[in-house]
Amino acid sequence: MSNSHAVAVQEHQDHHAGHHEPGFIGKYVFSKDHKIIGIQFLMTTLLMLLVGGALALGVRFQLAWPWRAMPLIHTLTGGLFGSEGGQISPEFYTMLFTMHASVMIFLVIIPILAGAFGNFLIPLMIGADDMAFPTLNMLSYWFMWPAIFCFGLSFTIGGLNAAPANGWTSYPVLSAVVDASPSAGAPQTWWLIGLTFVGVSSMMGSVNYMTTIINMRAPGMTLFRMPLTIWSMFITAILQAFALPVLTAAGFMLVAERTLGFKFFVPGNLVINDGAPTIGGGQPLLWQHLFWFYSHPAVYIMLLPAMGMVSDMLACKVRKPIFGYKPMVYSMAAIAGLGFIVWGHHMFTSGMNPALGMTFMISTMMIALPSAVKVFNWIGTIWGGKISFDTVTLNCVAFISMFIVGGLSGIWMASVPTDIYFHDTYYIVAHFHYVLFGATLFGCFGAIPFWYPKMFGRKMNDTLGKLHFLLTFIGFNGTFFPMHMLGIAGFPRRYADPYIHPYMEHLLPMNRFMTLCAILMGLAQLILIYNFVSSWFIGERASRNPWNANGLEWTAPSPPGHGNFDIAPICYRGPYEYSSPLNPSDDFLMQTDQIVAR
Amino acid sequence: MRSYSHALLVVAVLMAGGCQSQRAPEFVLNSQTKALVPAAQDAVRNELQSAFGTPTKLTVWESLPVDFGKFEGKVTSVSDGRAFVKLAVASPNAAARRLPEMKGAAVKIKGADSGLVVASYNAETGALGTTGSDAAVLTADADVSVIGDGLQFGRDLYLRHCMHCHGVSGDGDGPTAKYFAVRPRDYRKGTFKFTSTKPTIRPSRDDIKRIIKLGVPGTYMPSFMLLPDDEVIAIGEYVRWLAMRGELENKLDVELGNDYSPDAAKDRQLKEVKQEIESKLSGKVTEFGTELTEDWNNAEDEGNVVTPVTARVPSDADSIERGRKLFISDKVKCFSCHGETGRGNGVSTEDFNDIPGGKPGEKSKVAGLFDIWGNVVKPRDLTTGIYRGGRRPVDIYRRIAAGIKGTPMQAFGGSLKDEEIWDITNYVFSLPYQNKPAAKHH
Amino acid sequence: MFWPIVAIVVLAISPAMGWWFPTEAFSPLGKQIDNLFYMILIIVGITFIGTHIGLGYVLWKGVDNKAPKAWFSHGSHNLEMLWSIAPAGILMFISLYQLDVWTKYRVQSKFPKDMITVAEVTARQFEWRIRYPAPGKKLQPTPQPDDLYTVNDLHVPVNQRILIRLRSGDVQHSFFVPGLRIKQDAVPGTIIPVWFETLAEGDYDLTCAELCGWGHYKMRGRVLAQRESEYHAYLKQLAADQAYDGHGDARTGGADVVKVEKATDKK
Amino acid sequence: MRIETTLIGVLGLSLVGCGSETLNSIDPGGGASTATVVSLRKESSTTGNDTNAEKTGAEVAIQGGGDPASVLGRIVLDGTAPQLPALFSKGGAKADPTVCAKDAAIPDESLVLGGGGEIANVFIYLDKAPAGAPTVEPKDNSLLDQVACVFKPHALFVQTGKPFVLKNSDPVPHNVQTTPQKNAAENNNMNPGSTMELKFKKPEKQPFESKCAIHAWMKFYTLVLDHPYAAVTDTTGKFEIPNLPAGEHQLRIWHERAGMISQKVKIAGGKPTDLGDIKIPVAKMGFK
Repeated sequence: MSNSHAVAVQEHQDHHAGHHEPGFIGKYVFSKDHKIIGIQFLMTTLLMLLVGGALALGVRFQLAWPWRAMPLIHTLTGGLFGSEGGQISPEFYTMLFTMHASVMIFLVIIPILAGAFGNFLIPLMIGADDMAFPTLNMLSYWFMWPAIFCFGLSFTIGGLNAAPANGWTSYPVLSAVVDASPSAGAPQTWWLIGLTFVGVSSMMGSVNYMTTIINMRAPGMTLFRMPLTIWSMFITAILQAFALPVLTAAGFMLVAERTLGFKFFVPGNLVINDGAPTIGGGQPLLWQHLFWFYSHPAVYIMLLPAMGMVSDMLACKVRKPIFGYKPMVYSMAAIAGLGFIVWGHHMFTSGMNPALGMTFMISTMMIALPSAVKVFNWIGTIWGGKISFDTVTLNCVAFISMFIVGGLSGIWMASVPTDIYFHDTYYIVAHFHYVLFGATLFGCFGAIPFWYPKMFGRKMNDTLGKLHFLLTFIGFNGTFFPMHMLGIAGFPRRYADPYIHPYMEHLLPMNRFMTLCAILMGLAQLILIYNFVSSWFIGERASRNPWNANGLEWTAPSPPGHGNFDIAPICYRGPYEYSSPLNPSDDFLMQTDQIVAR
Repeated sequence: MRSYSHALLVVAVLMAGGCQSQRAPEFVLNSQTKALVPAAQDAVRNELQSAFGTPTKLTVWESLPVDFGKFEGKVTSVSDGRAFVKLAVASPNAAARRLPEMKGAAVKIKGADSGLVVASYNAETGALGTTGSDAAVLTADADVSVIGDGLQFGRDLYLRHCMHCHGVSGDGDGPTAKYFAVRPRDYRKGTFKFTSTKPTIRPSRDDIKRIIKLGVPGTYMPSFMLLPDDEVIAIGEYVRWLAMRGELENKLDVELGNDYSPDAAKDRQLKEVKQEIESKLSGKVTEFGTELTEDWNNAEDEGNVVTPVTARVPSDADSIERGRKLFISDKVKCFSCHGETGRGNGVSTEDFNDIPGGKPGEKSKVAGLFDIWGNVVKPRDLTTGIYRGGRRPVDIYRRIAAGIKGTPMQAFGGSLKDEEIWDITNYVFSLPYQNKPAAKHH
Repeated sequence: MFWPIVAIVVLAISPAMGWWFPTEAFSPLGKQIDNLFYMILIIVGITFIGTHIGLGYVLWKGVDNKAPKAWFSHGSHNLEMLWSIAPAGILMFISLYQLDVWTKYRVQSKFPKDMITVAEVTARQFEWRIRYPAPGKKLQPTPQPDDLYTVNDLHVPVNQRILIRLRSGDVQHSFFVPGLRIKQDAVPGTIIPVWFETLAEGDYDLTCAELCGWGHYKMRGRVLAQRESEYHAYLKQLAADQAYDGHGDARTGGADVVKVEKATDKK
Repeated sequence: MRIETTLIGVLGLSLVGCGSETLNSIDPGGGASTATVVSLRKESSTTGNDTNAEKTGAEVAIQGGGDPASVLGRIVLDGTAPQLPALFSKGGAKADPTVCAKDAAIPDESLVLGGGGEIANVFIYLDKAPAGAPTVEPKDNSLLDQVACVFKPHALFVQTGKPFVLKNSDPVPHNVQTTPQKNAAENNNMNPGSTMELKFKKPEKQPFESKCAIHAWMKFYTLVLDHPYAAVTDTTGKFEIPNLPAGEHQLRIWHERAGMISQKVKIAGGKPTDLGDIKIPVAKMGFK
């Protein structure tokens, strides 16, 4: 009797979910469930994070002990990668930093924000039971793998010891003429194809996000009741939708130039590697314009979602409404808009029309404005809050602090005359690592423990989290803050052995210090991985709303079943009603709570 | 807690292990040696080892004409195992700057090898620390000479600036080299292309220094113009040393080649072969050493430098016209390789030639002329104004008069008068600047 | 928030530690650029310290907040206006303040009139090939039979506004002289004029600042600023060496070695 | 805390492992990663004279003396070789058709056979003059001529010390690029009608190839020795090396296609030793 009743309930729930249980493959591999897909993205990107980090350590090692036998390189690659007598070859160094950048940008930061958290959070936060196009969503994940495959292939193709060696920007002529760089032939081409796959993947994602956010919001979830995370995802999606085609087109042009002999970027009469003089009237700057027209907005693609998530976490952690919700939204929109008209500041020294230089400088200066507003708003949010210091809070605060540094150092870049000096020195490296690693990754390191309970129904270990944060923070600043000094000292990027230039010899000890810090930081990530995996099994079980947060996602069971919500949510107010006087009993007021009249 | 601290320990061990498992650079045998029977290979390897050592444990063969670097001096005083030595060096700074290289340099006492090596030297106080108990052998006012720091200095610089193209053994096959259309020089034949010396003579020190400083325009050999002179010289000496090492290897191969190729010695006992080789080679290395010394000393002899007898003929229209006539004449036949208009597209670049050292009757797949290293060489396109061996009149003169060693570019010194060579030189210099008629078909 | 203090301390000591500009700027524009740098440094420094003090303060207050509930506030419009407009003003000021440096630096119509074109610098993998006009002649756009060639070693007369024509022989390079605060990409297919003035004799390191292949780091050159007389003497010496036919006097190239004269450093 | 200490340990290890003794100077390559040492080469007392080399090995072991005698034989091909096509038919030369192959085709001389398969241009020689052999004044070297863009003869034996004269009888220039193993390589241009004189210092171990860079097909082979015990076969394939001392000798037989063949030969005192037909299998000739 009771059994049959239970069965009945079971069936009823299944029916409510509108599906019947798919098999293992359908559920965990080619799943169309946005949560699974999000987690798949998360796993993949964390894996890639380790890969990229290892490559970075290789770069750091060469800078600290130039031409010293690189640890593990022989054990791991069996003496491949053109090393003789244990010492690596300069072209291998160029491959190292090229692939580091490619992996970190295209396989870690973009997918971890839009892919992992975007997928997982959007439907939950807007109270939808899944994405608008589940199949498209699944594809957007599985298109990552061709990209990873192509990048990997680019490493191993061409005699097992050539990878793209033209920097992640792969400026022509170097990248367009096959003989110009060690990545002769295939690797660079494969890299470009991989890039296209990444583009396709994020394009699918962005279309999906836009549709979902516009059409599938829960009743009562007006645009200005959406959490900032959703806003940031929405804006990011728009950015991607508009910027990506340009990169894809440029990529195809470069592939055509390399393989089919088109002449878009290579001018005539260049003699490269004792070859015949090149023919044709291409223009190298064309690539730079096209590339940066995507890649500058991409910087914000890599940043905005983190901003959104940090806003949400911060509000919850300080038990306070966001200070100036609408200004936050507007500033994000402003950043996105301006982001399209500042790409030229990557080209101040490239010899483009100086008038352009001025306009781009002004627009670039202006884009600092919304960023400033956001910073002030965050500080205002913390102002007068009741803060519980755990991993999440620490990471969010680190995010703000690092973002301040990265943003401020950007002002030198924005002002053309100083950029003339700082362009392509380590100052740039410091700047974008502070923004991309310092801001974005700290944001993610906060977001992972914050939404972990919702993903796996368990909490992550807070002690380990704090330890991981501490080591990462110290290692990070130890590694990247000195880079400002290097940049001021005129230390150019992408030098395998800068110390053959007399004016840089004295910077070696500093580089040794930075490398040690980098090693520390690299090892610290193992803690994160361990914590992530172990908490899955031994973590403390989490309730539906472990942080007493307001968002819709916290009304769903953790982890949410298929179809997310067992009770269809209705939204009554904005997401940041913490410590609202309307709820005397508790210091939070969920978006779904009706006010109890009394 | 435990589990991952263990994991970290594993990582630590891995890293440390990785650092310890650094491969030291090693010299490799050349292809002829590899073609010999194992016993012969071992013999060659051992001889080379004893004569030149390894990159990390260099051996100074004092009779070779190489500046190994030598500080001489006297022991002034000995106190608690430290010998205080006044070394006769240019300036204490020089010694100080060279200290990293002086570490490990060999120490001779009273002209005899003490087997000690320098552990430390303080240029100010003159305190010389050596490995082992130096107080025992370093008695007061004994003559001391420290040998080999120059070679180590050159070795370090070579490993830093040159190795990744030219290879540890100077075989022109470093890791980076495989991307080059123009292969880096393989020193081991003792043949260098752009020299100031007569066709049969080795390059002089100055030639090597000049190439290091100016680079080879049009190739990936960059200019090291701004390296301090002493560093350039040290690199040059190391290169010469590597060349001599390679030559010795070749000589040994020739010595053994007839009898110890696999099919010549296939039905022989390993043991008898071993003894035979030993007896065959006994004293040979010393003999070859004297040959090397003679050859490389000849290169420094002023008499072996190619110097024109007459001064350059003024480069006027007549001279250029005469030069042009010679260039396309059947007497000199420059055009057969360089083409009628000097674009380097002469008919002989269309031949399919035998690969040097290839099988009998085997033709190469690509058309073109070969150098003795087995690489296709393009006759220079003289209209580009890029001259690999230098752009001074005397350089072009030398290319014409003495040819380019190891390439089909032959020496015209015997068959042309100086004036004629100068005329051709003037014509060659004029080529980049005149408007060029299209090349007729031959 | 101990770390901003660390940062500030590092910043403070770094000039003493040699983690600062390799040398003071030895060109007029360079000096202006430095001033600009320091001006921005001050503005940025204040902002940095201010924001971090603010951040630290609110955190500290927030941690030991005895109140039963956090302060319920959705923000203040006036504050928003304040901290939107103030930064806007500052940023606008910075960007306008520096326009003239930029124009002087790059806009050709604003270039000084009294400049001499010293040489054509062709960047190639991986060296700087330099073409001077013959002594007493003007540099022609196309190579001339009597041009003088050298590599990696650009001599210029000191205290003069000079122009070089920057080309690339193969891929993109960048002409970077830290001591003079000059950087200009050498874009294949275009010839870009670069002008500068050196204020002191001596040599200034010249490096490549745009990835140009595996040997990127090998492109070590120098700009040697000499007194006019020395400069002309050098050109003569170069001409003599270039004309050497095995008969001239041995010093000018007869010894078959390249002489790189030590810089007489008056910096 | 445990973890932190472990991490410090890791750092320490990595520092020690990778950064040891290197913090003061940039050290290039693995060379500096291990302590480097210089040692002096012990000069062996034995000087260049290789008496011991002569005593041992296959050179000579005088047994039951006797007057010197000559060794003779015939080199024949074992099997049938394909007919080699001419390099250029009459008048079909690529370069200088007015001179080269003007009257006759230019044959491929890499394998020249007599009617009965006898091989020409085969070198038969001893490495060294056998001990106890009478020292004979070396006779003048035969002259090498260049006629109609062919080197004549194709293979010749030259003695050290004596001048080796090359002649260019053609109205076009030639050049001779030698590739010896022990002597210095030459590459000299020769005017029409001119002669050139080379002198070789050292004996070679093998015949070496010389070619003309202007007419890439022109080749000839030279064997340089410091003693007269050598012979070159003609199309009869016959050879004879006179007055070898009695005893055992190592005969070298070399052909440009077949390469090196070594054969022991015993000279009993007095009468000449006939080796009969020495067969070279066609397989060694490197035809496809």
